[in-house]
Amino acid sequence: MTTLVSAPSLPQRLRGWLPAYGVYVAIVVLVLFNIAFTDNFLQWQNLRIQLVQVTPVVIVALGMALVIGTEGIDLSVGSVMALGAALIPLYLGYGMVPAILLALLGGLVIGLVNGGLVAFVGLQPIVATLAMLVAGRGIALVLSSGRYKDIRNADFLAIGTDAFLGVPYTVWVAAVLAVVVGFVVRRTVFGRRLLAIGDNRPAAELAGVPVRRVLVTVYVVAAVLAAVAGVIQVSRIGSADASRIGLLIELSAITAVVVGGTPLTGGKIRVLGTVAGAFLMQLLTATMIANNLKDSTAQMVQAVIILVAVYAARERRTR
Amino acid sequence: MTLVADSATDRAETASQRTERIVELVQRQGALAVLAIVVVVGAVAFDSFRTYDNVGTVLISAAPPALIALGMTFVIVSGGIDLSVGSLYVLGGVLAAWASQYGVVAAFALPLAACGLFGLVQGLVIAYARLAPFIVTLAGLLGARGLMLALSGEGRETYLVQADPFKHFGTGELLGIGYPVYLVAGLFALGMLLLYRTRLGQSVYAIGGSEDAARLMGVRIRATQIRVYVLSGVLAGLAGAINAARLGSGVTVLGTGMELDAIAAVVIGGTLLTGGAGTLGGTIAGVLLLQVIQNLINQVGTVTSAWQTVISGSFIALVVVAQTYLTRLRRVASG
Amino acid sequence: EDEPGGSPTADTSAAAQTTKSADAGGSTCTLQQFGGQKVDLKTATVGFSQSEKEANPFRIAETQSIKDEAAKLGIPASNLKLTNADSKFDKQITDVSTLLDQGVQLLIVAPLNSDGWDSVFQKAAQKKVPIVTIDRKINAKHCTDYLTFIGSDFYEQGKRAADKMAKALNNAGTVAILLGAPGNNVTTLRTNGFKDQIAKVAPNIKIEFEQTGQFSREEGQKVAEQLLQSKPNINGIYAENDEMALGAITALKGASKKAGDVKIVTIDGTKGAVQGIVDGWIFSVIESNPRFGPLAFGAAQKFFNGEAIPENIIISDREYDASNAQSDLGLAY
Amino acid sequence: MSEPLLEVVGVSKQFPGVRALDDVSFTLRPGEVHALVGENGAGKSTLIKVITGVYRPDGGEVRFLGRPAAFAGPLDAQHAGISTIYQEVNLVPLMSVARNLFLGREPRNRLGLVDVGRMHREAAEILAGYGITSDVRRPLGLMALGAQQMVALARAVMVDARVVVMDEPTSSLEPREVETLFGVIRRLHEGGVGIVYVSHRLDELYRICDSVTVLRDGRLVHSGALAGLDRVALVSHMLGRPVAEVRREGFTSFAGSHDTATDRPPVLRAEGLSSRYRLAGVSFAVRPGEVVGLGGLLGAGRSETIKAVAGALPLDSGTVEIDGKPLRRPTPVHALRAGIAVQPEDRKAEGLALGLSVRENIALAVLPRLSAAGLVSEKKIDRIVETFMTRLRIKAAGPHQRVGDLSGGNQQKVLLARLLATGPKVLLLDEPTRGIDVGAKAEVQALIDELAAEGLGVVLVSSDAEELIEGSDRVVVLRDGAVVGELRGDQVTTEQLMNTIAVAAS
Ligand SMILES: Nc1ncnc2c1ncn2[C@@H]1O[C@H](COP(=O)(O)OP(=O)(O)OP(=O)(O)O)[C@@H](O)[C@H]1O
Ligand SMILES: Nc1ncnc2c1ncn2[C@@H]1O[C@H](COP(=O)(O)OP(=O)(O)OP(=O)(O)O)[C@@H](O)[C@H]1O
Ligand SMILES: [Mg+2]
Ligand SMILES: [Mg+2]
Repeated sequence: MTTLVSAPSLPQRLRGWLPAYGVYVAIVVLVLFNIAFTDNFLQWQNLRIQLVQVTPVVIVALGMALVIGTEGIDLSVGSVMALGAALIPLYLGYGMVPAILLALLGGLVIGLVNGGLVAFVGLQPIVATLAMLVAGRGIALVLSSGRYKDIRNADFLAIGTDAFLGVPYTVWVAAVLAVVVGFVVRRTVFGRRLLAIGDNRPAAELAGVPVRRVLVTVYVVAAVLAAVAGVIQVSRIGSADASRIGLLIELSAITAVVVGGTPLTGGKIRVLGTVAGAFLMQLLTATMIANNLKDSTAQMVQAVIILVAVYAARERRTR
Repeated sequence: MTLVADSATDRAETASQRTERIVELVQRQGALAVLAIVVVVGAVAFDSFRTYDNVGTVLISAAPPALIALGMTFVIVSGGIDLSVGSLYVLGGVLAAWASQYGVVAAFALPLAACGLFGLVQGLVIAYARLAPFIVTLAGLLGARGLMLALSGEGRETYLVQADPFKHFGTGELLGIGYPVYLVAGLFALGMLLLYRTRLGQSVYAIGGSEDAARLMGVRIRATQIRVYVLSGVLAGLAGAINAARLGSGVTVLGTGMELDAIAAVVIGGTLLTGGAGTLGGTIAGVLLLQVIQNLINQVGTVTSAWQTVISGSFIALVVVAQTYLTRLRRVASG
Repeated sequence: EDEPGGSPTADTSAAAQTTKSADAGGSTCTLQQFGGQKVDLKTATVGFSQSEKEANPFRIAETQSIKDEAAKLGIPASNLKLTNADSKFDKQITDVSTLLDQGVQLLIVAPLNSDGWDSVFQKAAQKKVPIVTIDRKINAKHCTDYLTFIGSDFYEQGKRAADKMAKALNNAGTVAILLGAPGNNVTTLRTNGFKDQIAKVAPNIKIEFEQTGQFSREEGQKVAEQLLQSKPNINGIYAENDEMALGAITALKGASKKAGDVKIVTIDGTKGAVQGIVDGWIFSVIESNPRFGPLAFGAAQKFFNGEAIPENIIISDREYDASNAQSDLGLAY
Repeated sequence: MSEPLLEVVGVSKQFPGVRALDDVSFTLRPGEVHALVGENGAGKSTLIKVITGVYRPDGGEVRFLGRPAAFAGPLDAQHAGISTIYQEVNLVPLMSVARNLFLGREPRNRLGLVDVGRMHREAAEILAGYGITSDVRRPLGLMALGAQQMVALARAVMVDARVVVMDEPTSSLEPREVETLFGVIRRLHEGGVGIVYVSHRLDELYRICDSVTVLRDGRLVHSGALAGLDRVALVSHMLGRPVAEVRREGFTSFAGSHDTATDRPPVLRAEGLSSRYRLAGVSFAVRPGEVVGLGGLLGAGRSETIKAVAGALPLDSGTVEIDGKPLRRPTPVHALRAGIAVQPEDRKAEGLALGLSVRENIALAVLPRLSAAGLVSEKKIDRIVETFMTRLRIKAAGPHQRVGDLSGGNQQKVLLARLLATGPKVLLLDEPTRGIDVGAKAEVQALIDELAAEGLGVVLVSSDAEELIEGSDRVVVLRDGAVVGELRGDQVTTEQLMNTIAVAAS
């Protein structure tokens, strides 16, 4: 081990630093902008709103980050949210806990199908989950016989409205899940294996990694997390609308993951970056709504910000 | 120096080669085979399915998605993906309808130029900034839709097609088949020449198959990537234009989810999403397959909207699983 | 007018649509003018093209009403062909084309968009199939392209909502609009009607905020939350459908507002919204009645009997407020 | 002397944490075959990439035909007249052989369209000259690595190049193919083409090269004619150790025969391994402490046999037993658990997770052992990684360096470290010394001996006949996926091996 090692220069260090922290810089910039131009921005209540609104995206994005870490992608998360949502009113009669458990079970089943198609049948993840994106929402609609149901169970609605230590329950859930996922990625055998599969699946296979089991688990976790997000969403809105819940959330989640510095090519996951990525996009939307920007402008601005953020977060290879 | 294969190997080779050829044929034409089955079943089950009119309807409805899938095939074979096509499709339609007041040439030229330019920008970003196509074109999806909304007063303004020849192109028929179908067929033929018989086509396969190898073999990666996204943009714009001609106006509430349909069609057609392999024949079959399934659901006429989605999704999964199974057979057969 | 203790189904006769103006100054159309064949509805095949998934109360009631009326007329279920465009306009055009290919003799369409029907009309004209468009008007030539439009006047709905808002705020205050999906004709008309009327009757009401809630409860809630945070001085919210209003109510609750603090006016007349009036959260609901079955088939029957059918059949929409919400709750859908 | 074709003047190239080239100069004249040698990671491949414009040098200059040349990329270099065969086969596996051969210069008809018929015809003709007779319309990826390398060679030579650069062209070639290659080199040499030749096989250098440049740790340590330089001196330059020391240690490190008691029960027994089109009932056994070589030509099914034993190839029939116990299910997971460690042929595609660190790669297969209740113990990992990095002398900036940034030889060592970390009973090694420098090669060979001596059963596949013969106690000869002979004891010689293959073939 006698390689010549020279200290990296400043621009080099900056380059190494930007991918890791670019998204936080962007958040700071946006916050400063808002402090200057948005009414009533610096308020505890505002932070609370942003946190509550970003919660479902964060939870879905956590699962998405795991899937992307295996060089996969999960387009079906929105439909899984809808499915979880559709199951709640069906079983709320048996009590809150059974209903939530069944919603998660619904997610688990879809996750098993996704994972099975990817790991055992060998479908490309984007196709397998595309089929589930279409079929999953259909199933959710069939289950809810096509119409949404208003929820009256006070215990259940409390999940979406009440708080602990001033922080809403739902935000606690997201925070705990983020910590758990971060821990899993960093400290567990499962996390290491997942990354190895994302980097080089055949190699992982020959190294004795139970590739199929890990992949199925990853898709199941992603789907169950999506179902959690669905449950939270229902408790927040107070109704389970299978045709609307989670619509296009897969794109928000993927954006959050990528903006947060996780490459789509797998083998690497930034959990905190993902949370920050989701928060950045949420703050962006909030800024544009609060300043009453037109929809057209808002979408174009969003497009540019995504590009800039991802550009900053990309990994540079020397040439 | 003469330790070369003997006749025994030769025989083994030919046997395996024959199997391989057959399997490869089925695999390459897998979507076509499924299409044939579905069409036959449909024709037996529904009188109204096998009418000439219905064939015309299926074909004309398939025309715009087919154009988008044509561009998408190039993109996917090159190892990329283009999520912006749905938005470019709407944008193209709005621009075509607006420009039709200046004549039929403008009605085609403006959307093609604008959407091509949009594709160019995406291609440049992908090629030079080396960002993942998925994310670049996802931003493109938002950007193009925002642009379309801005141009149409937040979608409130629907421009009506002014030029009669343009409108006539969209709605006119020859032998009961709409004009756009002939245009699309011609473009597919050109696309095949471009993909199979030109150096650009070879480069597309090469960079999709292995970008590193292609670079070392002297393929101009960036130029190829840029062209592919321009092509995809132009075709999406054209699809929008012919649709505007058919609808007689620049409808602004179109195109959501269109990119996913196009990807599904291309993949059903046997193109590898990882790039490097795929055929346009398969793409046509994929597009038609999706249309025919919708058509059959309508022939039944009593399927609820919820079940319609379940059926469509399961069908995609089924066909792709079948594709994968066939591919695997092929791999086993050829070692 | 209402039957107390009416049947629980939404389609009580009291809830049915009533015609407000059978002819808003337009032309009329007869079978002779149109050039079609007389058809006996009992044995005819009828096509109905629905634009969106039957997942919200409006669409559910609409499709159900068509089915119920067809059954009532004795049309066999297999002769009523239903399609659903799943909010994709391209698909709706294809759906309608397919229905025409299948040889339907009457076509009822709930269009997703007002423009873009040229190719369909061309085909329908060739086959001489009369088209009844419901709930959304199509921009086209009456009696050549389509037979009649049956539906609400969305612009008028916006105006009526503005009147209610003016009343709720005593002609002064700041108002936010939760817009429907962008690019949708309904959004445009309900917005224009509201703004024009506010400018006329209550110039002291300022419209400070307009953002789309995509006609959905979830989005409506999200936008309302942001709104209440950045503009806490808002006195009134005009929601362009009930779903967004219900979302806004949840947002208001979350922002610790009390019922009535912010006046909400909305359009549609779903059960949830009318219940919202009863609970004090909503000031008024302008109805948009989805039960098109009887009027649509009625118009068709008259048409085939040789009677003249007006270009527009505008229905008279109810409105709900504190005075009638409790009693008329059964009429909501 | 004639004008130099190519001059490299004081070139430096820095990678994050590594100075890959430090003020390196070198000159190539027409008709010269110039060897470029050095240990793994010495900077050979980097220098080639600088010459062909893949990398931009941080300092110094490349001159071509007397003028400064800064190529924008390989295409640019190719147009100028520098053709390259890169170290790792760099062709597109999914495209057909013919299309790979002609990519970028396809024959075109009058309409400007690719003339497919002519392309296939010409491709078949050209490749026949390289001993390749398979269908040129088949995807390249279906061919064996050696055949692919020949296609790359044909491709590089097809253009009228002034300079041909070959980075380890023989690492995946059979003896027969090596001869073909040398024939091509001789032809080029006579035509006045300059050739840069990188290889770790020293005997090859002495057969075909005129001059040599030696790199060590990115610096130029020797440059001159090869004729006057004996092997020991060359190796001492490469390793930076005194000649005497090198001479004393020698550079073939196999100890010869091992102490294998024939009465001990086999640790590995493979019975009737069959898989359609690939294997037709391969059986063999390996005793503890024994190195069994698998011999045969390219495509004989050696890699397949290895994969089958490791559970990575679906079998139609056949069983694998470890210590007399059959594998319950033939999957890599179960094979590994039973004590089978496999080193695949293609380390880039199947061996390493190139994006992950040295540390992650070494620990990957043994994670369950380095963890409790699913949580990994960083301390245990550090310990095992350090042990093996030292034992195999892995040269890296540190355990956290990306494996993809290591030189080929060091990558191979990381892979071996991973195998050894699992504490296997049986080692399956497919081309373990491919692309490894003399020093490392000796180390790996010594390691194999050492492991066998510790009682491991080893299965060795090598295209290097010398290595196979010297390293193995017994050689099982395969052909067309079946065993056609076995060499034991005195029979284990190169001649016998060739004979067995030839007899089976006739
Ligand atoms: N892209 C890169 N990024 C960082 N370091 C690199 C990169 N490419 C090469 N290196 C480093 O530069 C050094 C020289 O590598 P190079 O590949 O030129 O060695 P080599 O002489 O070709 O070795 P081998 O015989 O094993 O192929 C090595 O230490 C390697 O780790
Ligand atoms: N010269 C050749 N030309 C074309 N195809 C070949 C050639 N040599 C081998 N093949 C094909 O490659 C396939 C697999 O070869 P592979 O390299 O796996 O064999 P192997 O015995 O493991 O050789 P090695 O151990 O050298 O890798 C064979 O089935 C054969 O069809
Ligand atoms: Mg090298
Ligand atoms: Mg091999």
